[in-house]
Amino acid sequence: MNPLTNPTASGVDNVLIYIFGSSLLLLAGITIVMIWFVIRYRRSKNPEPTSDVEGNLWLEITWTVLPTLIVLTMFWYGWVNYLGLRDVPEGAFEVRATGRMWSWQFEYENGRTSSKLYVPAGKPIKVILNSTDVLHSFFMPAFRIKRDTVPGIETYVWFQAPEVGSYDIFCTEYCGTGHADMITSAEILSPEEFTAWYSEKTTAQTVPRGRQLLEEQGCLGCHSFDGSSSIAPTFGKLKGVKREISTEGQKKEITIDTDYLRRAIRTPEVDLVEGFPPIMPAYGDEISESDLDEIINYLLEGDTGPVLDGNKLLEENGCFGCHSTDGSALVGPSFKGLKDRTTEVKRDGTELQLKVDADYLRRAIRQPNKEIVEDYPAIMPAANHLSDEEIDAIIKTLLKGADQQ
Amino acid sequence: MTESGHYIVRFRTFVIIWVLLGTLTALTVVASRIDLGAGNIWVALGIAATKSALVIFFFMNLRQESRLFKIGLLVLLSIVAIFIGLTFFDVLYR
Amino acid sequence: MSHEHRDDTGARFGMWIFLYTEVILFSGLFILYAVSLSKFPEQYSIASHKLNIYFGGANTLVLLTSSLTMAMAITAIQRGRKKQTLILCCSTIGLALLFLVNKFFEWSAEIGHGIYPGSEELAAMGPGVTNFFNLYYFTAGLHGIHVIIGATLIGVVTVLVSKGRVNSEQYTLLENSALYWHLVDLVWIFLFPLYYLIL
Amino acid sequence: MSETPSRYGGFFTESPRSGILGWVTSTDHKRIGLLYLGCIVTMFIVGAVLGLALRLQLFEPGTGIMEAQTYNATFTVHGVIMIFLFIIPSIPAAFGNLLLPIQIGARDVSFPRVNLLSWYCYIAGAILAVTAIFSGGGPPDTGWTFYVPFSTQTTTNVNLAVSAAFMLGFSSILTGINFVTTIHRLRCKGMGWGKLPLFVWTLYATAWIQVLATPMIGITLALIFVERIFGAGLFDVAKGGDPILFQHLFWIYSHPAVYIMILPGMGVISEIIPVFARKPLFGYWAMALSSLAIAFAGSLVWAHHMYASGMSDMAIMIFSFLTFIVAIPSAIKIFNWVSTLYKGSIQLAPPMLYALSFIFLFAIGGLGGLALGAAAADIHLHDTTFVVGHFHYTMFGGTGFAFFAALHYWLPKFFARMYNHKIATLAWALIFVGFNVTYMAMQAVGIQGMPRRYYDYLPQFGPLNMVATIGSWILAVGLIIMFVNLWRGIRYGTPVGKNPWGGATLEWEVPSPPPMENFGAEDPVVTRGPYDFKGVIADEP
Ligand code: HEA
Ligand code: HEA
Ligand code: HEC
Ligand code: CUA
Ligand SMILES: [Cu+2]
Repeated sequence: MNPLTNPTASGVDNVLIYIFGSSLLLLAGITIVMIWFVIRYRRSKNPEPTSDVEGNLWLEITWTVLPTLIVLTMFWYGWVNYLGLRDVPEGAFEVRATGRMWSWQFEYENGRTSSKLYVPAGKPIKVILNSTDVLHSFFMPAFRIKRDTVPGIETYVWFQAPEVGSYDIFCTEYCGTGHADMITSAEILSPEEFTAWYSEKTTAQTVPRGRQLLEEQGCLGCHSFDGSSSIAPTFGKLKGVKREISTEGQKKEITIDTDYLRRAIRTPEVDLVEGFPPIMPAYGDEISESDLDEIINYLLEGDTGPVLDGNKLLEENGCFGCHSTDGSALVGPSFKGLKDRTTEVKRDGTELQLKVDADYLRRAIRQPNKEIVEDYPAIMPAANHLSDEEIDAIIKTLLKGADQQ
Repeated sequence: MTESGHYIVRFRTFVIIWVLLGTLTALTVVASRIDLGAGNIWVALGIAATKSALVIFFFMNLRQESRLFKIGLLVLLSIVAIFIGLTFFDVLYR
Repeated sequence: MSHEHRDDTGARFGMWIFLYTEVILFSGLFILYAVSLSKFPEQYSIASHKLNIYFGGANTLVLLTSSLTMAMAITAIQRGRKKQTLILCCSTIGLALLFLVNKFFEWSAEIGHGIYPGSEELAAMGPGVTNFFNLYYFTAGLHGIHVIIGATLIGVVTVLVSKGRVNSEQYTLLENSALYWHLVDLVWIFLFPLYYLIL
Repeated sequence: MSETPSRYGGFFTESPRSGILGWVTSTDHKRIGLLYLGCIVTMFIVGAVLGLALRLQLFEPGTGIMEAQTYNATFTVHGVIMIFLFIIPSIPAAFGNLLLPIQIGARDVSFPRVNLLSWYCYIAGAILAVTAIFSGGGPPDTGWTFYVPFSTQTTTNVNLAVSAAFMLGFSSILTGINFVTTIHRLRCKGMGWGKLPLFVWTLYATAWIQVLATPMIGITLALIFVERIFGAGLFDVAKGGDPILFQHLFWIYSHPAVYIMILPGMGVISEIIPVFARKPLFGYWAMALSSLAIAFAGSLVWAHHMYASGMSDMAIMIFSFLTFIVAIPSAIKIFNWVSTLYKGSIQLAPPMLYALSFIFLFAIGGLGGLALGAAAADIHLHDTTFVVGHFHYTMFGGTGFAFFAALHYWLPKFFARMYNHKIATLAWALIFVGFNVTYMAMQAVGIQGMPRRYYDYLPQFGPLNMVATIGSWILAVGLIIMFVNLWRGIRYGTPVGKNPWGGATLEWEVPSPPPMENFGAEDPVVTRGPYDFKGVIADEP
């Protein structure tokens, strides 16, 4: 490969070529001489040996000194190129990779996380490695780089991708049942694609559809959520809020409800809120009925904070490393059909039959080794790093039925 | 005299060694109460090495054994030193 | 069998080689110790102060003395003094027991203070201290096992001496168990300053 | 073996006790050697069948005959059996015991009872290992390397497995002590250091490694055991420990252990090549001293297994340098063996075939080791199937072939019967071809980046894996033919005299099978060198 574009691979390849090449020569030499001797001096032609030399000092010295020189060059070349794997060029883009049983998580400087490694082409990338449980190893054969992830100790690798593409990432330090499945990939994007990906909103926290629509439709150009109401009334949790309005010049007080909001959006000129100019455009057919429902729902309930995407959480926290969604048993029981399952668990040595419900799931995730599902090993790590909200979201998804991308 | 030419060591020799060992023990305790910085550990090890030499050469009678035994001990000590020393090339430079 | 080939030097040499293996066994723990000491010098010194130097010192003297009695036992048997040999061997075993009793009280006291592997109080003292005590318990425990083995060995030889099977003509067994016992002493000679006396 | 002892005579019949008891309480080095040999061959077959199962699983991508967990347990047990129960004791404990005393003109080893004890430790270790497979939380799944923290967390039966390895280490230590003492103390008259057969020299070097390195695995395994039971956290960073330190302790033993495996094999080759070339071994002293050099330098290079572990770069430089230094004495040996053939009178009998293929296969394995020793190259190759190929080439192609060579060379001595040479040659050819197909393919797929210890792999690694699996079948057929032929040979083969090959070392001067105590009433006196073939005539078949 062109050294300018894949520097780590070309350094290692040079060493491999040098050592394998000279080894091949040596091997061929030794084998040919050996076979030649065996044929030339076979007993049928040479019933007695024609020499009884017991040694030769000069020969011994020769074949001590020559191999020494050869291996010293091998050592030196290997070492120098190894240094190339360690010296990260200035200005490398940094990503943190965490290995855990049995999946990878990548975290970027802006807080974004992903289960595949997304990086731009043509730029040196430094991957800082860590582990939450046992040893793993980060191996990208295409770039000839490899380093163990050690719990409690930080290590790193670096590489630079020549062009857009997708490359395998393996775990090469044996780490238990799922070791061979601890595979992901590096998605090398063009710089533009990467910038776009990088600045997308962080993954697990999605903005509710209603809020998204408010932004898309430009509502927030006039309305605010922070209580300021210079142009238009502020949004917030509007359910049950009283309003002074005038309908065809007649003033009255109403309580905000769905019907009112529907009218206020579809035909704003009908009901005008006191103290504001009648400038809101009518959203007749621009908004579909279902979108309108989303918006109304959102306006009534207010900003309840970001909604968590349970599926994303499951993926990012490595749950799919051990649990499938298609009913096949991996290391742990499958998530398929979890909601109407009765599991048999062992608690403190006694066997119980439990109906799967939110409480059970919460226990199964928070303290997985208290109740062990029959026929499964007690190896599930406790998800202590997840907040209550995240657990709630996961449970909701599990009860609805998770789907794996 | 035993088969391999050993002479019998007198009780007195052993008692003298024992007194020396006791003194060295006291010495190492005293030395540890003086602050020598990193020197402390080396002083402690030095005294311990002296004590072991006394035990090995007198109590264990290495003095009277053939050269083979002594070379063996030397090999052992160098191997131990290598094991510890080479490990430090990793630990110190990490 | 017919050719009872006797080679006392060979037997002693074999014993010495066996002792080499014991030294390597402990050297594994000394590697761990040396690495941790260089990583946590302050914490090691703090932790070391929690060990009771009187117990340690006393045990050092006990072991040194037992080594003395064992060395003297060989002189005694060489001179053919069976009774003296028996007395010296028994004193060695007595001192070994004293060492163990001492150790028992020392450990009880420490465990009473909540210092034992895996305890929460230990965890609260930080990684360096935890590591010190983990290593201390493991190393001293392994040494304790060696004390027990050594004492048992000497016990067996004592019986053989009293039966006359080990005598002034044939006493390699006594010599070899003495060698083993001295090794137990040697290990302690290093354990004592390394664990009790770090400033 | 005990059924019809009268068939053979010699030490088979002269025993104070008869029957099984005469064997398991015997302190005779030849009987202990044969006990070892029986157990070791059994363990090899068990381990090899597991190896075949591994290859079957890898025949094509996807879940084949095993689930992930089964595969993990299988390669762990395969590795543990092959390393601790087969290859480490293979040549030293079996052939060392059978031959060492005879070759130096002694009647037995220095401590015959310790020798028997060592065999019992081996048996205890074997029983523990087998129990570990069938009890507790299931067979261990840590790999033979037992790396922490995984080995302290897994629920499988690691406790018993490490106890087994501990026991086997103890057995190995006792053998080592015995051999060092024996070689120093019991050489017969005239047997100076310059007259020792090379096999004895290599056993001597090996015995020192066994003594000085094995305790380190003892303490390491003991630490795992304690860690699993008390959970002290000696290798846990949060508790002041260091997981990488575990790897140091492990490899301080386990690297020298690879020289415990190969050195005696080299000794066997150094015995066989001169005999079948009827020429003195070229460079006797270079061969003897290079054995010691390998043993010593081999103790300095352990961390070359840890280039990717997060170790310091400084250490990588030092250990890479030292690794290349160990290659030099091995190279010296290769060149001397080849030179021994020069102007000889070469007979391609079965032992010689194995010996010559040893040179070829060990050279491939060793040269692959050079690629692994170079820091940059190892970063790519580490923990791929290239490493698996490398160590099968050195262990199986090296020591394994030396073991087969020794079987073909010395079994006629101890059973006084000869196997069929034609069938032996056929078996050799199948093994040689199958071996190369299997492990060349494995090395090649490793260079492409296939990680080891994978029960399932990406489709791009498919074709070479299939080739490797097919190679393993050829290998299996060859091995079965070889074992059957040897078995038939020692039972029903044509009787042979005391020196069928025309060897000049002492074992060929005593009757076949050798009597108890080896040398009648008179102690032997040696006047000539071990490879001085003048006047030595092979028995007519
Ligand atoms: C019998 C066993 C045996 C032997 C003899 C060797 C011999 C050598 N080994 Fe190997 N090795 C193993 C068994 C063995 N090895 C095992 C079991 C593992 C893996 C363990 C695990 O992870 O599970 C391993 C792994 C291993 C690694 C770690 C790989 C990794 O995990 O990343 C390395 C790295 O340096 C290495 C190097 C070497 C070298 C340099 C030699 C040298 O001694 C080789 C010397 C021989 C030669 C050089 C060839 C002969 C000479 C010539 C043909 C003449 C010409 C030569 C020159 C001019 C130099 N070995
Ligand atoms: C001396 C040591 C030795 C030997 C001889 C072998 C022999 C074989 N090994 Fe093994 N192997 C190891 C030592 C050895 N191995 C070690 C240490 C590991 C590492 C484990 C780890 O990662 O922890 C390993 C790992 C290992 C792996 C890698 C697992 C992985 O990382 O995913 C594989 C995969 O193919 C493999 C395959 C084989 C095969 C096919 C054989 C074949 O050569 C076997 C050939 C034999 C047969 C096919 C059977 C023949 C049948 C008979 C002899 C029966 C005869 C019966 C009668 C006469 C009644 N071995
Ligand atoms: C290391 C593998 C592993 C990981 C990672 C893992 N699990 Fe598990 N899980 C298991 C195993 C094994 C079981 C069954 C044993 C038990 O009950 O602990 C299990 C059981 C469960 C159960 C109970 C299922 C039932 O059928 O009763 C739930 C729910 C669950 N896991 C959720 C999760 C979630 C959510 C995550 C991610 C945050 C996760 N798991 C991550 C291995 C894992
Ligand atoms: Cu993670 Cu292997
Ligand atoms: Cu190695």
